[in-house]
Amino acid sequence: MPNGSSNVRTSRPTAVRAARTVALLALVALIVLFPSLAPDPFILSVGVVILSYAVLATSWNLVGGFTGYISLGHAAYSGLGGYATALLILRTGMDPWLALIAGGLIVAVIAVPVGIASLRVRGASFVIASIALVLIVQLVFQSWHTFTGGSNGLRVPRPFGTEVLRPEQHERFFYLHAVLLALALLTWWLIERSRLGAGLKAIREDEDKAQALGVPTFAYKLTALVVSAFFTALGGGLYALWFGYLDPIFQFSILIGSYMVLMSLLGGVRSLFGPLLGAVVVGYAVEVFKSQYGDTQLHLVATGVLLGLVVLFMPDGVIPALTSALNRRRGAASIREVSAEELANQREETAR
Amino acid sequence: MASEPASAQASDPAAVEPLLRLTDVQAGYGRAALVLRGLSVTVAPSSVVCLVGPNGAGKSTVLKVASGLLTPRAGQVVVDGVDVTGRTPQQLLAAGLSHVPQGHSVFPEMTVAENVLLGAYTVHDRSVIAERADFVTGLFPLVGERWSALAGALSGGQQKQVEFARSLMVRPKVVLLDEPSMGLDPKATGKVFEQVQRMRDAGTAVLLVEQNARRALEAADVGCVLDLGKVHITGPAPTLLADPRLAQLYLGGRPKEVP
Amino acid sequence: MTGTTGSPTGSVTTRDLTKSFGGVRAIDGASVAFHEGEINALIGPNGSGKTTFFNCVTGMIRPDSGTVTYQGRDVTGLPPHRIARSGIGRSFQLCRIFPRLTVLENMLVAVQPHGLLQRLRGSRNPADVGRARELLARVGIDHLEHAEARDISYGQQKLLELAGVLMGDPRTIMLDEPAGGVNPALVDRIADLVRELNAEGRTFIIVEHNMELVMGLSDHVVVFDRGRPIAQGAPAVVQDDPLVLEAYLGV
Amino acid sequence: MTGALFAQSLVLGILLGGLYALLAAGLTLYFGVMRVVMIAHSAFLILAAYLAWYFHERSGLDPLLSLVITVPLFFVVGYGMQRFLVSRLRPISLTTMSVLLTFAVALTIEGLLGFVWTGTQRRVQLEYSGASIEVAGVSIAVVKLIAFALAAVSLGALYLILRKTSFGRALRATTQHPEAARLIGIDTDRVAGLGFGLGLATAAVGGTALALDYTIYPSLHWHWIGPLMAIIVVGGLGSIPGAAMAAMLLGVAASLLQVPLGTTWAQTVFYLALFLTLMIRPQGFFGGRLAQRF
Amino acid sequence: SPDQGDDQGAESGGPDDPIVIGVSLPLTGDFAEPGKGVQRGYEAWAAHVNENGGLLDRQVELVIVDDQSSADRVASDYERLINQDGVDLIFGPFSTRLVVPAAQVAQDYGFLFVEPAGAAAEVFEQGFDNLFYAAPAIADDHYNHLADHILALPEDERPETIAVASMDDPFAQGTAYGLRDALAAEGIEVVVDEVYPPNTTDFSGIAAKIADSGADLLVVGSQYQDGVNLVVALQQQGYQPEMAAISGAPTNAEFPAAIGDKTEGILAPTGYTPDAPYPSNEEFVAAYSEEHDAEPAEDEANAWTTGQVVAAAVEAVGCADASPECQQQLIDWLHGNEVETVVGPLSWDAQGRPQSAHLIQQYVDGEITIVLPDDVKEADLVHPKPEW
Ligand SMILES: Nc1ncnc2c1ncn2[C@@H]1O[C@H](COP(=O)(O)OP(=O)(O)OP(=O)(O)O)[C@@H](O)[C@H]1O
Ligand SMILES: Nc1ncnc2c1ncn2[C@@H]1O[C@H](COP(=O)(O)OP(=O)(O)OP(=O)(O)O)[C@@H](O)[C@H]1O
Ligand SMILES: CC(C)C[C@H](N)C(=O)O
Ligand SMILES: [Mg+2]
Ligand SMILES: [Mg+2]
Repeated sequence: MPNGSSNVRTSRPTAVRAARTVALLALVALIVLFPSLAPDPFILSVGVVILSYAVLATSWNLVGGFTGYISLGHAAYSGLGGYATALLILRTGMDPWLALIAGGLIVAVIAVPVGIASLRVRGASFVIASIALVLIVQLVFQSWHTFTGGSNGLRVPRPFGTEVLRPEQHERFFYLHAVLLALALLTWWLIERSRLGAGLKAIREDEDKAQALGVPTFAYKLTALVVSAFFTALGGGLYALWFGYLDPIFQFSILIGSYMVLMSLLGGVRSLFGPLLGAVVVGYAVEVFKSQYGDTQLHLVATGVLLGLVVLFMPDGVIPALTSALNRRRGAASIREVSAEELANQREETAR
Repeated sequence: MASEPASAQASDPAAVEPLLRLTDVQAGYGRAALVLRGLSVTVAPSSVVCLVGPNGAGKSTVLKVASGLLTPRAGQVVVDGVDVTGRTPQQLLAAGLSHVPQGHSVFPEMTVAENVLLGAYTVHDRSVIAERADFVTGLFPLVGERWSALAGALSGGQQKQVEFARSLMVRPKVVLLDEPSMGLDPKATGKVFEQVQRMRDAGTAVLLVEQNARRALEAADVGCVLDLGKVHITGPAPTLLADPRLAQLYLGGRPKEVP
Repeated sequence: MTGTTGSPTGSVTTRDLTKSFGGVRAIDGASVAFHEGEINALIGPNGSGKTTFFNCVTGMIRPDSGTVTYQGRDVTGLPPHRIARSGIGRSFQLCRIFPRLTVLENMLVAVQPHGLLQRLRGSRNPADVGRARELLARVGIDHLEHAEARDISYGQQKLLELAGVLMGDPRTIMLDEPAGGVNPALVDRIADLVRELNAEGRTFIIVEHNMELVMGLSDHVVVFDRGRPIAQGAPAVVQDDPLVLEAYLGV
Repeated sequence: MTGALFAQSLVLGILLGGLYALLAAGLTLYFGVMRVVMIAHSAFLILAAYLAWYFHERSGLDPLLSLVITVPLFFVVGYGMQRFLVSRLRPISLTTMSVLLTFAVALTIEGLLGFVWTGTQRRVQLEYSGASIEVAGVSIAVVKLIAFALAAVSLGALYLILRKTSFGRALRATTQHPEAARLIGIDTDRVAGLGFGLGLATAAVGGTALALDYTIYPSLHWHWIGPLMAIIVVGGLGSIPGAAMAAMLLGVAASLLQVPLGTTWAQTVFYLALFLTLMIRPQGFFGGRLAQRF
Repeated sequence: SPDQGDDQGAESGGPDDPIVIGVSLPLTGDFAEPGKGVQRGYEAWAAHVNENGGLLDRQVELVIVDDQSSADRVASDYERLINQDGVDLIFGPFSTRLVVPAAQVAQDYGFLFVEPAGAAAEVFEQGFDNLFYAAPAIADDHYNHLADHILALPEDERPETIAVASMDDPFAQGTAYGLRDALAAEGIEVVVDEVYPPNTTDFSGIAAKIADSGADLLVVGSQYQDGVNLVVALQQQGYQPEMAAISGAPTNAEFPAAIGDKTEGILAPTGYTPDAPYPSNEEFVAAYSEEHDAEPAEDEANAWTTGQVVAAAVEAVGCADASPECQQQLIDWLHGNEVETVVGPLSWDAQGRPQSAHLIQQYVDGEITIVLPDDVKEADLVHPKPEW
C-alpha cells in the first residue's frame, strides 16, 4: 500500500489548504460585515436577494449536482415553501418561524410522491416532469381562490412587528438567509464526502451499474430530492417572510427554476461553493442587465446568451474551469504517461 | 526488448506496393499525452496483418487514425498510394477503406435488416445489395432468423455477428477489424476467421486487432506487437507464435506444442 | 436432463426459470444449480440466454415465472441492490463503468455500507482506498488510478469493472465474459486471481467463450442452449458431450 | 352538457389536437432521432407566427403565403443550430444539456421578439377571421380548418420522410451510434443538421397555422411548452405516431373537460396524464422504448 | 440622473434642486401596453408642470424604471428609488397586482402612495393608510350606472339571462362581478360564469359555452387583448347577444381596428372622457394632443390625475421631500380634502377608495360615445345591440 493517507488526491500541498481556509474565513467575514458595509437599505436588500438565490441554487444542487437529474421546475418547491409558510400563519395562526419549518417539512413530504413518479425515468422525462410540476402547481394556486388567494396573490404577515423598520428587517433577514445558506452548504459538504454521496455520483454516471454494486438507487435519489426540496422550500419560505407578498405567476415560474440551474452550472455543480458563486454572478448580472437595458426585453436575451455560453463552453462551471486552468499552468504532469513508463519497467521485470 | 521496428513488408517477398501505410504516426486524445508515438505499419494487398499487444497499448487508436476517426498530430496515412491523412471516414470509405470498430456498434433501435442494409449505404446498385444480403444471411443464419428484430434486443454476441455482417455489405480494398471475435461463440469465431481468409484471397488487405492472439496470428500473415504506442516487433506470424518470450509477455499461457 | 450433482450447498439455484421478450424465449424453464465454493462456468452459443439468466438472477430483469434461490433463500424479484447486498456481485458483458468518475472513485462506489450513519461517513476511508489500490494492481491498472474511467481503453475498462466487482467483497461473483477483449497475458493473471479468491471460499459463476480458460479454470460447467441447460458436469465430461459438441463447439 | 355543446367541444378539440400533433411531432423528431429535448420549439413556433403576422402587416397578403419564406428559413436555421450549437454538446450529457441550451435559445428568441415587436399582443386580421361553416349544428371556424389541414399534411409528409427514405434511416443511425454511422459512410454532421432543420420546419408550419387564429405575444411560448412536453411523454418519447395520438387524445380531453371544469382546471389534464404515464408506463402509451434508457 | 442621494432628507431639497419623483412601471411583460400609456401620462404631466413654473417653484423630474410586470421587481424598484435614487415623492405603478407589493414598500418607508391603476377592491382591504386611487371609482362600481339602467328597463326588454366571462385578474373580475351581482340580486339568471387565466389565447371553448347558453346579456371582464379574442371567437360561433358589456378592451383606441366593423353596440365603463367639461381636463387634452397627435385615453388620464392629486397636496402642505414628517402631512391632507382633477373632483375614504362613479360608453355609429348617466350622455343607449 503506497500511502495510507485518507487524502487520495496525492498529498495536496498544505499551502493550498491554508489558502482555502483563509478564503473560507474571508467569505464568512464578508457575509458578517456586509450589512454594516452596505451604503443603503437597497443594497442590503439586493444582498438578501442574492443570498436567497444562493440558498436556492445550493439546494437545487443537492439533487442536480449529485445525481445529474436536472430539474427546471424547482421553483415549485420554493413557491410551495413560501405558500405553505404563509398559509400556515394565516390559516392556523402558527408562529412564523415554526410555520417556516413546518412548511419545509410539508414540502419535503410532497416531494416524496413527486419523486416516486418522476425519478423512475431518467434524463428527458425527468426534466419534462419537473417542468410539468411547476406548471401544474401554478395552475392550482392560481385557480384555487378560496384557499390560496388565487391570482390576486397573498400577503404574508411580517414576522417582526411594525416597530422593526424596513432596513432593520433587511439586516435580520440577511443574517437569517446566511444561516440557512450555511446549513445548506454544510449538508452538501457532508453528503459529498459521504458514501451516500459516492452512491449518488455513481447514479449520475450509470444507474443500473450502481444498483448492481448494491447502491439502493431509488432510495438514494429520493433522499437527495427530498433533502433538496426541503432546503428549497425553506429558502422560498424565508423569502416569503421577508418579501411579504406571494403571486402565483412569479412564485411558480420556470424562469426562477432556470436561474437556479444557471447559477449552479455557472459556478460548477460539482463544487461546494459553485452555486454560491453562480448566485453572486447571476444575481449581480440580473441587476446590471436590468439597469442597462431597462425597458426592453434584452435582459432576457442577456440571460439566454449567458446560459448558452455556459452550457457550450463551461458545462463544468467556473470553479472547475479555473482549477483545471491553474493545474495546466502549474504544468501538472500527465499521470498516465509517467506511470506508463513505470509500467514498461514493471513488464520488463516480469519478463525477466 | 524492442527489436528492429522493420516494415511489415519485410515479410512479403514480392514487395508489392502496400494498400495501407501508416508512417511515423503520432496521435493522442484531446490535450492528453500522446498515445501513438511514431508508429509505422504497412499492409500489402492479399495479406492479413495482425496487431497484438496489452490493453491500452494503442491498437484501437491505430485503427482510428487509419480510418480517419482520429486525426494524427504527425505522420502520414496512405491508402493505395494516396495520402489520405486528415480525411473523414466517409472519404476514406469512398477511397476503399472500411473499419469495424471495437465494442458494440449496432444501431440498437433499428431492425437487424436496417442495420445490415445500412452497411451498403454507399452502394446504390440494388441487385448488388440484395446479393450481398443473401450472402451474409447465409453466412450467419442468425441474421436471417432475426431479420426484423430490433438489433438492440440481441445478445452481445449476436450483435457482433450483425456488425460483422454489416461490414460485409461493402467490398473495400482495405479492411480494419477491431477485435471481431470478442464475445463470439466458437462457431461464429471460426466463421469470422474463415471470412478474413476469404477476404485475403480476394485481394483485400486486412489489418486485424485481436486479443484472441494465438488464433489471430494463426490466421495472419504478419504479426506486429504493439506496446506503449510503438510497434516493438514485426515478423511473420508463425515466427511470433513460436517466440517463448513473446508468449509469456503478450500471448499468455504456454506456446502451443500441438500442431 | 436435470441431474444436478447432489451438492448439499447450492449457491445460485433456479427452478423453471422463464423469461420471454416478445416472441423470443430467452430463458425457457431453466433449472440449474451452481455449486457453492466452486468455480462454475456457464457456457453456450450466442443468444442462448446466459446474460439474460444473469440478469434474472441479479434482479436486473424480472423473470416471467420460476424461482431463483441463493443459499437457500428465495430472491426472485428482489431489486438488484438487495441481491447485491445479499452477497452476489456481477459484471456486465457490455462493460459498465462510471465514465466521469476516476478509476479510484469507481472502485470506492462498490463499498456500500449498511445503515444511515454508515452512509453519512466519509467515503474515502484509508482501509478502503488501500484495498482498492491493491485490487487495481492485481488487474494491472493501478497506474490509471486518477484517470477518468472514460479515458481508458476498452480492455482497461473491463479490468476496472472486474476490480470494482471484487471491491464489493461479494461471496458469489458472477462474471459475464471477463476475458473478452482482455490481453491473454492478463487473462492468465485474472485466472490466478480467480483461483486465489476461490481458495478463500468465494463462489464464481463465469460466462465465457474462451474455452481454454473455461476448461482450465472451472470445477463445474453448465452448458446452455436455447434458454435451458443441455449439459452440466465436470469440464472433461462436458467437453465430450455430443450435444455440447454439436450445439456449441461446432464440430 | 347539451349534445350540441358536446359536439361543438369535440370538434374544437380535434381541430386543436391536430395542431398539437404537428408540433409534438417536431419535438419528437428531435428527441427520437437526436436525443435533444428542444425547449425552444415553441419559441420558434411563436417566431414563425410573428413572421406570418409581420408578413401580413407589410404586404397585406394572406399570412399563409409566408410559408414560402419561413419554411426554408427555419430549415436553414435548424440546420445551423444543430451544426453550430447542439453538435458542440458532449454526447454523455447531451439530453440534459440540450434542455438548457435550447432553453437559452428560447429566452433569446423571446427577448428579441419583445425587443423588435414589443410585448404588445398581436393578431392577424383577415376577412375570414370570424367566418365559419356550419355542419350539423356545429360551427367550424374557417381559420381552424385551414390550420388543421396544414398540420395533417405536414405530419404525413414528416412520417413518410422518416420511415420511407434512406435519409430517414441515416438520420436514425446517426443518433444511435454516430461513430458507426460515420464508418459506414454517412455524413453524420450533415444528416443531423438536416434532421434538425426538418424539425424546425414543422415549427414554421405550426406557427403560421397558429397566427391565423390566435393572438401572439413574445412570452406565449411558455403556454405551449407544458402541454407539448406532456404530450411527447404520454405518447412515448421518440414515437411520432405516439405523439400524434396523444396530442389528439389530450386535445380532445382538454376541450371536453373545459365545459364542466373551466379553462384553468381543464389545462391540468395534460400534466395529470403526464404523471399518470410516468407512474404506470414510463415508456409512454403509444410506443417508444426510450424513456427508461435515457 | 438624480444625485445618488446618500442623505435622503429634506436637506437636499434646496429651492433650486428639482423635485425628483420615482415611478416603477410595467414597460415590458404582461402589462406593458397600459404601462406605457401610464408612462405617457406621467411624462406629459411633468412636462406641463415644468412649463408652468414647476411645483413649489421647483422643476419636477421623473425617474421611471421598468418592473417587467413582476411583483418582485416592483418592490425592489421602489426600494431602490427611495433609498438609492433619493427620490422626494413616488407615484404608483400600473395594475392591482403590482400596486399591492409596491404600496407595502411605500408604507414601510412612510411615503405617500397615489396610484393610477389599482382599482380592485382588494387593494383597499390591505390596511394601507398611505394609499389613494386616482380615478373616480373602484372596479366593483364601474358598471353601477349600467346596472341601474338595466334594472329600470321595462319587463319585456330586460335581459333574462347573463353570461359572464372574466380574466382571472382582480381588476377585471371586480368590474364584471360588480355588474353580475347587481343584476343577479334582482333575479336575472347567470347562465354561464367563466374565468380564464391571463394570457389565455384560445377562447373557442368559452365561446362555445356562451353560444350554447344563448344568454341575452354578455358581461366580459377583460384587460385588452382577451376582450378582442373573445369577441372574435364568439363571432366564429355565431352568438348574438342583445347587450354586450365589456370592460377594459373597448375603451382602447386600437379596439375598433382590431375587430373591424363589429364594434357596434358594445358597452364599456370608463373613468374618463376627453370631452369632460372639467377645466383642468381641457388643459390636459390640449397639452397632450399637442404632443401626441391623439387624444389621451383612460390610462394617460389616470396618470395625469395622479400627478394632479400629489401636486395638490404638495402645494397645500408646502413641502416635497422624503422626510417622514413631510410625507405624513401630505397623506393627512389628502385624507381631509377634495382635489379637482381631469376626472372631476375626487375625495377618498380612509382606505383610499375614491368616491365618484364611472361613465358608460357605447359604440354608436362607429364612435365610442357616452350613453350613461343621463346627465352627461352624448347619445342614447342602443338596445338591443345590432348583430356583429
Ligand atoms: N477517448 C480517450 N480519451 C483519452 N484517452 C484515451 C481514449 N481512448 C483511449 N485512451 C488512452 O489511449 C491508450 C490507448 O488506447 P487504445 O484504445 O488504443 O488501446 P488498445 O490497445 O486498443 O487497448 P484494448 O486492448 O484494451 O482495446 C490507452 O492508454 C487509453 O487510456
Ligand atoms: N431486452 C431484450 N429484448 C428482446 N430480446 C432480448 C433482450 N435481451 C435478450 N434478448 C434475446 O434473448 C436471447 C438471449 O440473449 P442473451 O443476451 O441472454 O444471450 P447470451 O447467452 O448472453 O449470448 P452471448 O453469448 O451472445 O452474450 C437472445 O435471442 C436475445 O435476442
Ligand atoms: C382602470 C384600470 C386602469 C385598472 C387596472 N387595469 C387594474 O388592474 O386595476
Ligand atoms: Mg482496443
Ligand atoms: Mg451474453
